[in-house]
Amino acid sequence: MAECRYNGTELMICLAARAMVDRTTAFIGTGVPMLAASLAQRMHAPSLMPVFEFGGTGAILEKLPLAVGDMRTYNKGLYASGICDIMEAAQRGFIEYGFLGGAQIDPFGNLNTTVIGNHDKPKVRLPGSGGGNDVGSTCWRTIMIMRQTNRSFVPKVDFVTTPGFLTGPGSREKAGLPAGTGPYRVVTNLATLDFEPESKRMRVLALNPQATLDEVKAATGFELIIPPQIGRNEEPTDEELRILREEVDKEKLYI
Amino acid sequence: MAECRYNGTELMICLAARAMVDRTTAFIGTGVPMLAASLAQRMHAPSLMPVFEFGGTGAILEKLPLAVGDMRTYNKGLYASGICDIMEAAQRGFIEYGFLGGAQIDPFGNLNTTVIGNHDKPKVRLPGSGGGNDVGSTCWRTIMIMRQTNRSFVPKVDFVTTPGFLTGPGSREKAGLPAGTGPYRVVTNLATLDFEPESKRMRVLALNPQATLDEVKAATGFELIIPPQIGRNEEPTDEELRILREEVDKEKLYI
Amino acid sequence: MSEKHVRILDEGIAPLIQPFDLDEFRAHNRAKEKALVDKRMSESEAISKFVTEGCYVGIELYGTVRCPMSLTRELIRKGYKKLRGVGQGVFEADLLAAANCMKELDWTYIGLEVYGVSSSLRRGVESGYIERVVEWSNAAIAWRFKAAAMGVPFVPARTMLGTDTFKYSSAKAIECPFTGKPVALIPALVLDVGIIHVHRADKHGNCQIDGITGFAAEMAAASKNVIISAEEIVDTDEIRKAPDQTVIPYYLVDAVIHAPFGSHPGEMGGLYERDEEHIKNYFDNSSDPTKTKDYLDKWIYGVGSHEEYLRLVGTDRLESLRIKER
Amino acid sequence: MSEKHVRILDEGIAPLIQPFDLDEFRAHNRAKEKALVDKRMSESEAISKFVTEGCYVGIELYGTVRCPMSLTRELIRKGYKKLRGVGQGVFEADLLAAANCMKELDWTYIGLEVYGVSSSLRRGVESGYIERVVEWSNAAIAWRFKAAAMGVPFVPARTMLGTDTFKYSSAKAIECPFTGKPVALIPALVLDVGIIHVHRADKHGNCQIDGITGFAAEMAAASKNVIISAEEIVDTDEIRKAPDQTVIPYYLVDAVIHAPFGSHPGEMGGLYERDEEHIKNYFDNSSDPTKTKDYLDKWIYGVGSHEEYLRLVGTDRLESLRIKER
Repeated sequence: MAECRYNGTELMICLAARAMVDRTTAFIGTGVPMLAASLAQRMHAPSLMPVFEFGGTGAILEKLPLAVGDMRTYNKGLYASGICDIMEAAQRGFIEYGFLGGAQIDPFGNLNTTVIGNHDKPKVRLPGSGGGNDVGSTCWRTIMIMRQTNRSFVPKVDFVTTPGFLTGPGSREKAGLPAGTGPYRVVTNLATLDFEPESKRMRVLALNPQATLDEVKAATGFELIIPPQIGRNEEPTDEELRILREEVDKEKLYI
Repeated sequence: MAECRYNGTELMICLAARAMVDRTTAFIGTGVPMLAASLAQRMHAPSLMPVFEFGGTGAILEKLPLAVGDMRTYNKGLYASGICDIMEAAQRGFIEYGFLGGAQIDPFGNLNTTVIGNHDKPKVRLPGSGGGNDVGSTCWRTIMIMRQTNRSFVPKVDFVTTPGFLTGPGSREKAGLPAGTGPYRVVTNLATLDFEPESKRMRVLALNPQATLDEVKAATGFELIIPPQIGRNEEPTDEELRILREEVDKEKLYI
Repeated sequence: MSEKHVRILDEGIAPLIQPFDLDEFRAHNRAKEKALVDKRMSESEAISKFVTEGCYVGIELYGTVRCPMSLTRELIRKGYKKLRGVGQGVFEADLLAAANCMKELDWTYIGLEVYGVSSSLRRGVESGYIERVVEWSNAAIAWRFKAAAMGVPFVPARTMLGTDTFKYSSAKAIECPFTGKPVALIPALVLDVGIIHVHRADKHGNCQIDGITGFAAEMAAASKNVIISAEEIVDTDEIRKAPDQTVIPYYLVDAVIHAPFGSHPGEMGGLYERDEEHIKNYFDNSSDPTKTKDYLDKWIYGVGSHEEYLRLVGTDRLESLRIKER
Repeated sequence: MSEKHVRILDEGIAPLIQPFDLDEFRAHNRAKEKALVDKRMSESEAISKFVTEGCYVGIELYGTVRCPMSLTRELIRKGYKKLRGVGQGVFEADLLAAANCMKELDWTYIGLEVYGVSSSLRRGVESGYIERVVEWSNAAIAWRFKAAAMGVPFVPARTMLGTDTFKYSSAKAIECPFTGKPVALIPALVLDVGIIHVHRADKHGNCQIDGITGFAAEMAAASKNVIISAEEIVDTDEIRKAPDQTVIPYYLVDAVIHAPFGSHPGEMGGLYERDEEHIKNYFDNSSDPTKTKDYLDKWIYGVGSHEEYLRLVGTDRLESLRIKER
C-alpha cells in the first residue's frame, strides 16, 4: 500500500464505526467492536448507547474494557444488571447493533466459532458461541468484522455457531428467529460487504482504499454478488485516527 | 364459654402458631398468619423465617405489617427482592408453611376466594386468588385458618381458587403440582382438622377447649372423618396471651 | 425434523384480553428513543400522551404501598370509561372501579387487605359494568410480565394447575417435552402502558427504588410505554455513581413526573407512612355509592392537579406522615 | 381435557449431562438449613465437604472478573479428575482444563478474550481427555440457571434456533401453543455445587455484590449447594441495614469463605484491578504443556492455602493492584 497512515485494524474500526447510526444501542464485545463504538460516539453518534452482555449499560468509556464483564463496562454507567437482563432486553428488541467475528463465514453470513472439523473429534476446538449466537439471533443488525481470506470465507462453514441468514430467504423466520433481524455488514481488511435483499447472499458494497475487486474475489471461497455499482470506502480521516489513538485507545491496549 | 381469658381470634392464632416447626420458612399473609408466625418465633420457633410475597425475607417484625408489601415486611430484613423472586423460591421448594383463608372450603381442602355463584354473573364477587393459589400450589404445608360454619365448610366449593387435594389422592400430582405438598391443617374456632392420609379427606384432629364434636359436625356441611382418638387443644397459656398482646400486636392492630 | 408431539393437557377458557405479538413488540421497542432526553412532564400531559381510551394499563404494586396515586387520580380525572388492565391492587383499583373506568380485567387480587372486600369492584362486577374478568394468581400475573420482559411467548409454572383459577384464565397446560410431566404455560402480557411510582428518577427515566421492588422491573420491561412518577428527581450524575441501584433503565421510560407524596394516602418505604385515617375514612364509606362519589368529587374531580391535591390534604398532615429516622 | 397437540419441531442430539428432577430438587431445598447458622470455613473444608468426584460444578462469572480463584485453586489441589460442569469461563476454566479436572462440559465460551483461544481446553478437547462437550449460547446457559431457579423444567427462548449450536445442545424447539410459531425450549440446569465470589457476605451467607451481578443470583438459586468466597465478612447488622443490597440470600448458601483478593489474578470491581502481568505470563506460556505444569506447580500445588498463595504473590504486588479512589 502506498502509505502507512493507518493499519488494517484501524481501517476496520473506522469502517465499522461509520456503519452505526446515532441514538441507537450497540452490543459490545471485547476488542474492535469496543473501539468502533467508542469512535462512533466521538464522531457522528454521540448518543450511541453501549451495552455489555454481563450487565453494563450506558458506561462512560474512559478506559477501554479488557473483558465484557470488567468494571470498565459499567464505569459511571446508567444501569448495572446481569446477563439475563441484558439478553432479555436484546430478545425484546432493544439492541440495534451486534458485532461478531469468527473463524469461518459463509455466503449467508452464518458464522463458525466452535470447531474446525468434526464436532465430536475436532481438528481445532474454538472458543464456542459465547454470546455470539444470542447477538446474531436477537440484535436487529449484526456487523461482522473479519480478516478476509479464502480459508475463512467459505461456501459452507464446518459448524453454524451463530445464525446468519441460515439457508437463505425466510429461513430465519421459519426457524423462529425474530423477524427483520440478521447480518447487516461484513467489514474486512479488503471491503465492506452486505447481503443482497432478495437472495440474502453476500454482496460487495464498497472496496477499501487501495483494494481491488479481484483481490476481494481471490480472498473469498465462494461467489460474491457483484452489483453494477461498487462503492469505495473513504480512508480514515486524520480526525478519526487522532480520536482513535489519543482518546479511544489512549492506553494502547488494542491498536 | 366459661370464661373470657381469650377470644376466638386469639385462640386460632395460638393454635396456628403451635402447628409450626422451628428452623423452617413461613409465607406470611396479612392478619392472623402474621400474628401466628410472630408468636411462634417468640415461643418455640425462634428461627422461623418469615417471607412476604412482594419481596421481604427475614424481617424483624417490630411492628406488624398492614399490607404484604409494606415497609414493615422488610424492616431490618435480610433480603428485599420482589414477587417473582419469592414465588420462584416457593416453587423451588424453599417455603415450608403457607397460610390461607377463604369463603368456602371443601372436604379435600380446596378453597374458594373468587366468587359465590356463577363466575361470569356472580352473586358475590370476592377478592380472587391473589397469592393464594401460589401458596397452596407450592408451599409444602398449607394451614387454613377459618371460622367454621356449614355455609363455609361445604361439600363442593363454588369455585376452586386454590388447590387443596383437588378430587382426592394423586390428583395434585396428576395435575402437575409439586409432589408432597398440600393442605396440612385447618384451624377453626371449634377445632383443628387435618387430612386423612389415604383418602385426603378432612378429619377431626383435636377439639378446641369447650367445643364438642357435635358442634364441629353441625358447623360442617359435609361428613368429616372422625378418628377413634380425638385430641383436645390446650387453652392459650398465660404466656402465649401475654406475648401475643404485649409483644406481637402491641399496637392492637388485629386483636 | 422429527414428527414428535407433546400433548396439550388443558386450556383456560378465557381469550387473551390483550393478545400479544412479540415481533411487533420488538419493532415498537426498536423505535423507542435511545438517547438521553428530558422526559419530564406533568401527570396530565403524561396520561393524555400515552393513555388512549380502551388501552391496556397496569399500575405497579399494591395501592397502599409505593403506588402511583397521583397518576391514578389523573387517569380518573381524564374520564376514561373503557380501559382494560391488570388488577393486582388495593386502593387504586378500587378508585378506578368506583369511577367506572375499567371494562375488562386480568384479575388476581382486588381487595382491601385488612379492610376486606372491595365494594366498588364488587359493584362493578356484580352489576356487569365490568364486562370481563379473567382469573390469575399473583405469581402468574408477575410471570406474565416476566415472559413479555424476556421477549418470549410464555413461561412455565407449577401453580394454577388443577383449579378453576386455571379454567377461567388463558393459561394452558402441556406435557413437558423434557420430563413428560404436566406443566402450566403462562402467556406473555404486553401492556400498552405501565404506571410505576419510584423513590428517585433522573429526567431521562433511570429509576431507583428502596427496599422491595414488587414487580416494577418486570412490568416496566413488559410495557410498550412506561410512565414514572418519582418522589424526587435527581441528577444523572447521582445515577451514574451507583448504576447497580437502577431498577428501571431510562430506555424503558417515556414520561417522568415529579410527584412528592405521590403514593398518598399510601406509604412510601423509608419516606412516609400511610395515612391510615384517610384510608379508613374512604373504606368506611365505600359500601355506599353516594358517599364513594362524594370522595371522588372532593379528592379527585374537585382538584386539578397533584399539587392541588396535596394542598387539600394539608402540609401539616403530610409532614406528620414523614418518617423522621431510619 | 382436549386432545390437542403441539409439534416438537427440532431436538438437540446431546443428552442432558446433568439430568434434573424438580421434585427431588424441591426436597433437597426443603431440607436445607433455614436458621441463621455460622457457615464460615476454609476453602479446603468447603471443597471437601460439598464437591465429590464426578459431581457437576459451576463457577460464576468470567475468570478475570469477580471469580472465585481461591476456590478454583483448591478444586485443583484436591485432585478431582472427573468433574462435570458448565464452561462459561476464562482463566479458571483454563486452569481446570490444564489440571485435567473436567470430563464433561456444558460449554458456551471458553477462551481468553483478548488473548485468544484457551490452549489447555483445546488440548483437553482435541486429545479426547474431555469426553463430552455440549454446546450452548451464553444466554441459554444463563436461562438454564434461571429455569432451575424458577423451579420449572425449561424457559422458552428465541436464540439458538436454526444452528448447529442448537443441534449439539440438549434444547428442543416446539410450535408455541399460543402463537403457533417456533420457539426454543432451554432445559433447566440444577447444579450440584455453585461457586461464587462476592464483595461482602455475613457468616450466614447473605451476600452483596457491587456493580454488575453477571449470573450470580440465578446460579446460586440453581445449585443444590452453594460455596461463597467473600472479600469481606460483615456483621449481619450490616446486611439488615440494606436488605435490598442482598443479591444471594443466606438460605441458598452452605459455606462462606473469607478470601481477600480471592479473585486474584482477576479483578474485583471497585476494590482491585486485575494483575495483567501475572495473567499475561500465564497465557504466554499456556501453549506449552510443560510450562503450564510449571505454573500449576508453583501457584497451586506448591501452596497449601489461599493465605500462602497471597504470600507468594506478595503484599507489595497486591497493594499495587488496589483501587485507591472510586
